[in-house]
Amino acid sequence: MQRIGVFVCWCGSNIAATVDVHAVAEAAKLEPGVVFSTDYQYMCSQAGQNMIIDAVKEHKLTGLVICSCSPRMHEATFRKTAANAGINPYMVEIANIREQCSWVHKDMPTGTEKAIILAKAAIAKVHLNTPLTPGESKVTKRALVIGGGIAGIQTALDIADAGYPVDIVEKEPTIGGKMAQLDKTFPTLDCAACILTPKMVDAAQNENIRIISYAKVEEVGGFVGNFHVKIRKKARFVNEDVCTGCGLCTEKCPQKKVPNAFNLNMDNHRAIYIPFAQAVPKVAVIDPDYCNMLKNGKCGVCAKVCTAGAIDYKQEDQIIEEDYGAIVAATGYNPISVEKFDEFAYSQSKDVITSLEFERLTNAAGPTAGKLLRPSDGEHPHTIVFVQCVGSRCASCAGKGKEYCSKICCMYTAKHAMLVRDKYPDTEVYVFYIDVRTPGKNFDEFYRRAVEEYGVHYIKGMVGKVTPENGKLKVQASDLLADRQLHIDADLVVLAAAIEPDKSARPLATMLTASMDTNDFFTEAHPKLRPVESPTAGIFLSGACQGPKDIPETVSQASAAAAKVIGLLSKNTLKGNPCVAQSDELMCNGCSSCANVCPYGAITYVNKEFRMPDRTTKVRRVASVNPAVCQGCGACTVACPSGAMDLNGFKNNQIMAEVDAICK
Amino acid sequence: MQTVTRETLLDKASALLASGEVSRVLGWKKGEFAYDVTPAVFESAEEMEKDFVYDIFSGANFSKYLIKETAKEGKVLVFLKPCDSYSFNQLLTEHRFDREKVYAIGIPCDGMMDASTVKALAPEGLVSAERDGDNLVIHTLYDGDKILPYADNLPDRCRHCKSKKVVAYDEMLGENGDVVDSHRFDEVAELEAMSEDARFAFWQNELSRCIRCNACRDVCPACTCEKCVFDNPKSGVENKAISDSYEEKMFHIIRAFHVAGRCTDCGECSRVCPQNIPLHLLNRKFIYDIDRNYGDYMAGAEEGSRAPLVNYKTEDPEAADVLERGDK
Amino acid sequence: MMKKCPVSALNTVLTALSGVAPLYLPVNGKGKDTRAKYTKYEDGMIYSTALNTVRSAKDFFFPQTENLVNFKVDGKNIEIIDPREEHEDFILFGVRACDYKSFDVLDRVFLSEPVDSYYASRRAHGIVFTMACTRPAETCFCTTFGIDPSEPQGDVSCYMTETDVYFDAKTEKGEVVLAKLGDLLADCEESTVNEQKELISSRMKALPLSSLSTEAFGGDKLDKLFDDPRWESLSESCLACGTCTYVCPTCQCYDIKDFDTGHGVCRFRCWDSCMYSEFTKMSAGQPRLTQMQRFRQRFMHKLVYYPANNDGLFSCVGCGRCLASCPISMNIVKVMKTLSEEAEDNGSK
Amino acid sequence: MQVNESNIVANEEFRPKIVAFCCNWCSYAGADLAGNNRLAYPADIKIIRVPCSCRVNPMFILRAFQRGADGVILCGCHPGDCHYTSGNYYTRRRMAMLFSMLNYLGIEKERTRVEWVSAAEGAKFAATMQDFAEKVKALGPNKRLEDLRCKQ
Amino acid sequence: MAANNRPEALIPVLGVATDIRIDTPDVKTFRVVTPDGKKAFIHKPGQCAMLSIPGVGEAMFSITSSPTNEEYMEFSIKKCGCLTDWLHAMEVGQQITIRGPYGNAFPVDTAFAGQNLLFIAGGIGLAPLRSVINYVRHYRDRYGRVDIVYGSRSMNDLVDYQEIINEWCKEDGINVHLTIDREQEGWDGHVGFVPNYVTELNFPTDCIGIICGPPIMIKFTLAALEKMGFSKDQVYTTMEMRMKCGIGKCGRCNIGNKYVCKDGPVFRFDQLDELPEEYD
Repeated sequence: MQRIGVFVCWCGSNIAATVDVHAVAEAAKLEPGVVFSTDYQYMCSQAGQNMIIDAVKEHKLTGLVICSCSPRMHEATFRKTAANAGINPYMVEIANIREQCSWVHKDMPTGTEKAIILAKAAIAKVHLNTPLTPGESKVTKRALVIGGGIAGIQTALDIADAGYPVDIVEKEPTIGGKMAQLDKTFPTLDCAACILTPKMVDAAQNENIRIISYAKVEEVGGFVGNFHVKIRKKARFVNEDVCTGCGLCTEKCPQKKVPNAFNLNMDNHRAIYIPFAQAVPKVAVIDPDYCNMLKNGKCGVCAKVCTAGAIDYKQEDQIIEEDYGAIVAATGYNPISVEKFDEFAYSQSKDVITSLEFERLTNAAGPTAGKLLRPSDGEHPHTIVFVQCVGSRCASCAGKGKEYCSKICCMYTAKHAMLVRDKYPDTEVYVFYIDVRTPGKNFDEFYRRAVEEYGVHYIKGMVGKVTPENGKLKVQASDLLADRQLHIDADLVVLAAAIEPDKSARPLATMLTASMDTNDFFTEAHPKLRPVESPTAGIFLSGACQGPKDIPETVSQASAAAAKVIGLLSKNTLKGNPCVAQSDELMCNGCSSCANVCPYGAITYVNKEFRMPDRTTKVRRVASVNPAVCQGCGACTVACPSGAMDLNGFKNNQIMAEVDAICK
Repeated sequence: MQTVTRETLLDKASALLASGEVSRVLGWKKGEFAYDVTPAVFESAEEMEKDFVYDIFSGANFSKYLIKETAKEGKVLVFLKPCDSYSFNQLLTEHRFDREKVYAIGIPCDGMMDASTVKALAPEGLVSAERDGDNLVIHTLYDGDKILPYADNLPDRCRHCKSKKVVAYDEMLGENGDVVDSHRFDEVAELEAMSEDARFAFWQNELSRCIRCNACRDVCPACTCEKCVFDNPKSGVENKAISDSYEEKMFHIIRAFHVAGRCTDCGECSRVCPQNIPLHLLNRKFIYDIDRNYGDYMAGAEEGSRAPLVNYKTEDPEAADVLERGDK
Repeated sequence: MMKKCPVSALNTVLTALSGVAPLYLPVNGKGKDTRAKYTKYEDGMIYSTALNTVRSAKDFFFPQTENLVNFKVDGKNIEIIDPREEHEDFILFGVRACDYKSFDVLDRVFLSEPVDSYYASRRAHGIVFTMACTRPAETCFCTTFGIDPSEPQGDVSCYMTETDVYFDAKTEKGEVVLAKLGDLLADCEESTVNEQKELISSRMKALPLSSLSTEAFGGDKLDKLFDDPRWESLSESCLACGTCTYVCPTCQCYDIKDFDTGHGVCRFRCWDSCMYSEFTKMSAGQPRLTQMQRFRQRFMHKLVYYPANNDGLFSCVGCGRCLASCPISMNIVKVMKTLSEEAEDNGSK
Repeated sequence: MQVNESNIVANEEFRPKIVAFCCNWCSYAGADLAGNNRLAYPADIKIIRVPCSCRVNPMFILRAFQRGADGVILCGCHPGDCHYTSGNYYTRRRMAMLFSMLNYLGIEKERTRVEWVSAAEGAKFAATMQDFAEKVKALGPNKRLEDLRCKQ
Repeated sequence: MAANNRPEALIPVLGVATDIRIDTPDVKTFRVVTPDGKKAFIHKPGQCAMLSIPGVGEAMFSITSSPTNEEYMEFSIKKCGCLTDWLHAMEVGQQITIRGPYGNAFPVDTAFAGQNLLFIAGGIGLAPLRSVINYVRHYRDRYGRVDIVYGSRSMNDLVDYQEIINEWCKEDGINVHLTIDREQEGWDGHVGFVPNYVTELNFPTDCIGIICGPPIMIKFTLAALEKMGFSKDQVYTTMEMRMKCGIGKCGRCNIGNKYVCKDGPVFRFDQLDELPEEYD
């Protein structure tokens, strides 16, 4: 039998205005096992906590019930208080009489009546609470960053700088990600490559960082502090350690018709190639779909020209297995496919391009060496129409677009428009927009400059249709402010395509058992308070995989994620959540139902010898839960028909006691 | 017609016993009357010769006995009718016994009688009953003989047989059959078509007769817990006798829920119920719901298959949609 | 004086009886299960001549669950609430000779000191009309235990022929009730049922179990029977369910449990079965570990222990219910027959 | 076995007892959000926090009815959003099966419900509770799955 | 009309714990009286009572106080399950329910009269014997020599240690022999298991043996006594067997034709031999 103390918080007037806190404390006194009950203005204040500690000592309390705000708010606080008072932190139950009572019920009698019932339920539960001690597990002091864009690079650098080894897994042959494809960055208009490539080199040279490029994560096992990951490093048919990146092979290869993905297929490279000049690692890679040698065994030119002897046609995929303490997802984004938007004629005309394609067209390393030329005829465009929100904020275009705002388009379009007007003042630039969103340091100033200094035509309204006609693009649009239809003969139409999470994110999330929202963005543990952590312990989020972001935001989140990782890796051991499943071996019959539903693979089976009452022994297959792996969802407890499986902290009898108390 | 006779089984068993291949035989033992056949373990050909029977009353499902029998030394011979073989597989799926210690002989079946069915046909002074071709012949003390078509008077579980196919065996005697459709969900559908009130009245009448003898649970090949929640004072739902109408519903709902997706629809629960409660209609409701909502699934059809309630698809229907369908 | 009424007037008599006190009688079930069950009489119900009801008549005196005492707990204080109320008179009609004999078996347990007041109150208020068994079943073996189904006891014994129903008051209680029926019943000679009695006796002799004997059993047979090796094979297929116990008119084991209603505690008793593995479990162990031991306990109790304490009276009345309902068809007849055989291998163990 | 026959005042308004099981990560947070936004719903709803909707055993639901609940609602994360990745998918199957069975036994289907409420859906939480409470209230007291002993 | 005028053994009366003494780490002794401060009923040495906390359970316990104590009853209870956990958590003033007395008693006024008595107890097994011992002490002149052998796992596990030391040991004509299973600091008494100690002490057979303790201890002690020449008909024990009704009806404690709660719990070993072997 517990000796229970009940503490009713007023929360100033938040609770006390609609709940008669004194009446709640008095009612609690009548419950069996309650030996002390009181109310106080702010239970969570230092004075309130001291009051609890004093009461524990004075009344030899063994269990505490705090009637206050949501346990999501202060459960941890009061558990610490309990520990300070010398009782097990898990002997505390919170009755949520604020969010779920005083704030949602208007009159005092109703609120008080409900608060009393909630208090009784918590009392009933705490009667059955047992002291719980978290298990401990070791932490592997190595981190894995999945994705080698600016987010992944920044996270890796920060972790490495703190002295922990970190691996970057990048699916492309080089790190750099989307930022490497950009020309200039807003709002400063500095060159993307100039600020990114030094970081790429830093990463390559940092002795704590290992870059595993051209690779993907295949399997993730384990749990926070103890992940075990299998990485498949695809064969690039070039020995990475030997290749000097001289690039000779990429000039001699006879197969020239390989679409250049880095330039969004707007030009070609050879079957052996280096994605771009500043690639890291600067190592050639053979595209097996195009290489004659690999396809039909005839050629071998690259091997002949390679003085380093780095070419290896027999190279196979390599499986790397490694243990990690923490994993950072930095899988980034992609523009959505705009082909489905028939009205913009993207598939019909080469001169309708996406903004990212526009970046490559204006980039000095791009297919046109930085000259803005129409993809169709290589002519200089004189009229350019930018269409904003293609697929963004698009509630009605289900299946094609996204409901959310892609956040970065307003700013990069302003940048594009400004750059065009700057370089080619003879060009007329129209921007069609729903709204122009420019919150951010120096963002609105930047936009105003585009309009005011560079004379970009910003027109509020949507483009209804783009029709290719006689080498021109007939743009039909509406000007909402002037309330008129516009017809523009454009040479180039640039679509600000919505961005979406990379396709690799969903399967990765499944492997990581990290949750995702319906748009496939990773869900953060808390949208405000834990924005860089996934709800799954040990999994962190960096960059646009969590939601649309520009570069400064990405970098700050990347560093934030790194800080979290460093915090985790700095611990030698981790205390687990003691509210985990537990199997009663005497009752378990080994049917495997529980293991079938466990999302973490926390349940294994052992053959155990039991001494029977008649002094014989019997070997039985029984379930055993790894408390470090179990996350405490409780799926197994319901799958188990005999009730052998129970969940600490939420035991069957505890929940039933709550039910009883509520229904009384 | 029973193509496999007592003699066929006897010869087979005697040979296996003699060769030492098996050390025991799970079989049916003759009783005082025609209908009170008891499951028994035979250890010699002589014992079998004396007491082994195989006739229209050899209906008991032996699969569950294998848990106990395989714990002993040596191999045990078991005869599996089609429906028994599903239970057999399901028990294997749940690691309940060691397959290596069983020699399973599949036998075809075209429906078995049971005591309560025959007694319902001849409530007063039943002497014996046997099969004669397509007929069931019942001899009585006071009312002479009754001759009835065999197939039409089978107990419900056999009239609505799910399968004539033995799905697990080491050796098949006679010809194996196929999975059959005998409208086993018709009764469930009929109930579903009734109004909520009518259904409530129906089940109230049925379940209120329950005496909580636990025969349904104890015979059920899916109920193999070390300790049933209803026997466990710590479970919070322990109850021994029905003190309130709530408890009879709770017991039967939870019993059916615990075997949902694992029940092979062998019908033993209804057969053994001394109060003739149609318990199979509860189990079948779950099977029917599972089939309609999550795709056809027959527990025990395949060893090692994953039961529907420990499985999911992301596109599963919502509870509300399932309910709509069940309440046409 | 024996009385009678035509079969066609039976319902009028039953209606009149139900006016004297609530009347319970066997009525065939509606729906799928048409077997007879004791049902509270309402006008128009038809008395079932079926030999045995599914559940025995013991339920009326020893119901499956029964509230013993209630408590209210308030802090350190407990209030004890006695829920007992004096029962009303009630009439049981159509009780067979075997079931009537079972009351004797139960009486010796519940009415011995200290008297079980719950049982006693019901017993005092129950008026039993027995019915002679014109068509005994193949599972009947009451004669084995000295019961004569042609001479059923009770407050009133009844006989039924194709044309008439006869009533013979055996006790004062019975006479009082019959008197209340007034001229619904006509007087007749006791000898008019003689033919019926003879018919019953001859039919009993022709039953398949008529030769079953209790010779091998009784209070003095403990040592011989307890260690018999054949218990092992008799019990091996027992499912450990409670069917036999619960349909048995003489089984009287019970459990006492507390039920917390949320605002008080009901202490109730409910039937229990010695076949259940939990029956004798205690914190320090389990005296009867195996199903064989529990199975043996049930039959030893009926055939040895009970007679030892009750002047040789067996705790079985041969009603045959367990023969009909055991899921695996193991029953007291098979046990008695097997153990009565002089087994050749008996000495080997 | 009734303990106490209390006098039920005939014209007193029926106030249903409703148990809401809410998963810690989504629905309980959704309920908190409803509170933060001061979105009122009937006080008849009492919430029990569980780590995941898949922790809810059918026995808890029957227990609630036994002990006097007139309705039971179970709230969890939207399918696909389970904190434990798959818990609510199991919940969905289990509860679909259980509620279908209850209805098969004639228990009014409006007494049970599964609803997916995310941490962001405070308004949905309040609206759902409002609606559920009204439906249950319209049904009147739970008679079909009650335990008379537990009625005061 | 209420039937409350009929007596009913199954309906308990109220008891109040007026004193709770901690004997050993897992044994407490509870002093129980009715709310008006009287003894709940009269009992004989060796009889039991059903104690209960409504909603938790009901169980049979030996009455450890002597019938000669006319103020209250005492129960020494070892913590070993749900109800006993509750009893141990109880505070003074808590009400419980009590019914009884149940079972037969030690034949203190018949078979024991005028005899030398040898009490042998192990652990909590002293509880039922304490009632007899104190009865015998009260009527000291009706009995001959009294020997008490009492052993436990350790010094701390000796129940009623204060009473043994302060009263029993000081009384003339009562020889107390204490032993503990293993050596322990602060213990200068005998060390060893009870059956061995009994053998060492080598009692003459001119007395009646009364044994109570764990089943294994009873078994070996009886063997030791038999070796010393005791016959089974001069040795008694008291049995533990799960009892429910206490009045020989519910069938739970039935062994052979005996009901432990009614025909026992006190048995002579020759009587036990007549019962089927279903106890330890």
